[in-house]
Amino acid sequence: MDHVKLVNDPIDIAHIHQLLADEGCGASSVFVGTTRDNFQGKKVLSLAYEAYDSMALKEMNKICSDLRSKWLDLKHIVIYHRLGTVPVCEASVVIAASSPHRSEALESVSFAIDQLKTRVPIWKKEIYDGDNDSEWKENKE
Amino acid sequence: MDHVKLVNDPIDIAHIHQLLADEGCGASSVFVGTTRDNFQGKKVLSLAYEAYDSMALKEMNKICSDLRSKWLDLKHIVIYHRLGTVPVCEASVVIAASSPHRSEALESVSFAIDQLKTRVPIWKKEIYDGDNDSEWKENKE
Amino acid sequence: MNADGPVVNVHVLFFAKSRELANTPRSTVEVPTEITATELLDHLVSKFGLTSIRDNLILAHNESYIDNLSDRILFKEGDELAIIPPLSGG
Amino acid sequence: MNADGPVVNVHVLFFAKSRELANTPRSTVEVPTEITATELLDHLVSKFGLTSIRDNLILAHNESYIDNLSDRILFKEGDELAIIPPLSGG
Repeated sequence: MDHVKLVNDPIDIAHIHQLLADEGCGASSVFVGTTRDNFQGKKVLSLAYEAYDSMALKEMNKICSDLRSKWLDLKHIVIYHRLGTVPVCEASVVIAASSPHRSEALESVSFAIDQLKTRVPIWKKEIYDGDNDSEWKENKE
Repeated sequence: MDHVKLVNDPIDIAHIHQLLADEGCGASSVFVGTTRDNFQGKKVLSLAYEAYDSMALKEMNKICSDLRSKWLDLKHIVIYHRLGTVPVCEASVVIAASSPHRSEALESVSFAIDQLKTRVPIWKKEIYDGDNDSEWKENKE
Repeated sequence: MNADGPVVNVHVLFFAKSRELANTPRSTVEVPTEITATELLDHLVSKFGLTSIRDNLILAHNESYIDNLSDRILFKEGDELAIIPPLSGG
Repeated sequence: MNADGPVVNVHVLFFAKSRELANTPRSTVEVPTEITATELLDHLVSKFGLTSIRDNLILAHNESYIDNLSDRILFKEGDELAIIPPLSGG
């Protein structure tokens, strides 16, 4: 099953591991993006994500389809992105997959986070300490 | 920090995510190996792991050193392997890493599970349903 | 932008920096039923004060990215258009 | 195995299938202070009934794998030697 969500609360990582569980699966791979406390020497006070919700979910679901067409044995896929203010050290995104053998889970998750960063209409704004202006971030290729 | 352990109880995945947390880290990658209920059409009733404990820990620690020499920015590494009987669907091994950026966490975890399967002296025995003999498994390269 | 031919009203959504510059998250805009993406973008940039970020913007029409600014877009009444600054999800 | 020269006692550990065949997890064995890995393995295979799995075994001396069966091993009293069947961790 594909589990795709935009959430406003802390992501429950134990719950995500449960979504991946399957007696036929020997492997799960979980990627967690967390918020850092610094960027180029500036201290990050807080950061917030906003999304073009309907299109973000559409693109996240397309990523799931892409994964399933490239890695045929994937069992469950989870893509959760948190919106709003995300305190430092908390998860902003979780991408996970389970499969019978490890290579599919590992490769698909790595591919999916790259895809998310280039396709899913979500934006992050960082607010810095001191005199530094806040900034809308831009994912590099 | 390196967190390397052989455990006899269910692996607490939320605890592992906590070990990875760090304000300087933007990414964590977690690999979970779980027990499957079938092998080549035979139903697995139960399976059990045994280890050459002292050497297994030594090799697991060497894997951590290897990871740190290849991926310099890794922050925390976790390698936990469960021993004894592991019921179907439960985690037998968890390998995880955190880093400032995603590539190091993702690549190092994938490398580490390959290394573990070829170097760490741990063995798995599967007990099958029906007339099938139990089998000591062998990792393929 | 040539508004001599048939026109329709579309909903324009602004995100991130474009929303801050436009000072609104959405606006209803009258557009020709057929227009190139570049012309449309120029019009919206000028109308909503987005010149400082123009070079990095892309557009999405009914939740699909417009990949080429030379593409011709065909609009229907009530279509949705989004101004998409550089992404930073994940 | 040539036991004419000096000998020492080493602790041999058996794992997995080798433990089931040897019917013991460990045994103290007298070995020459210097011997090639192949000779040693042949001796242990024969002494502990491991012939059926001989071809897939490797050895570990004081927790380090012996990579080449042609290697000469130097033993001291109380050293640890492990019989390592094919691994299946992870």
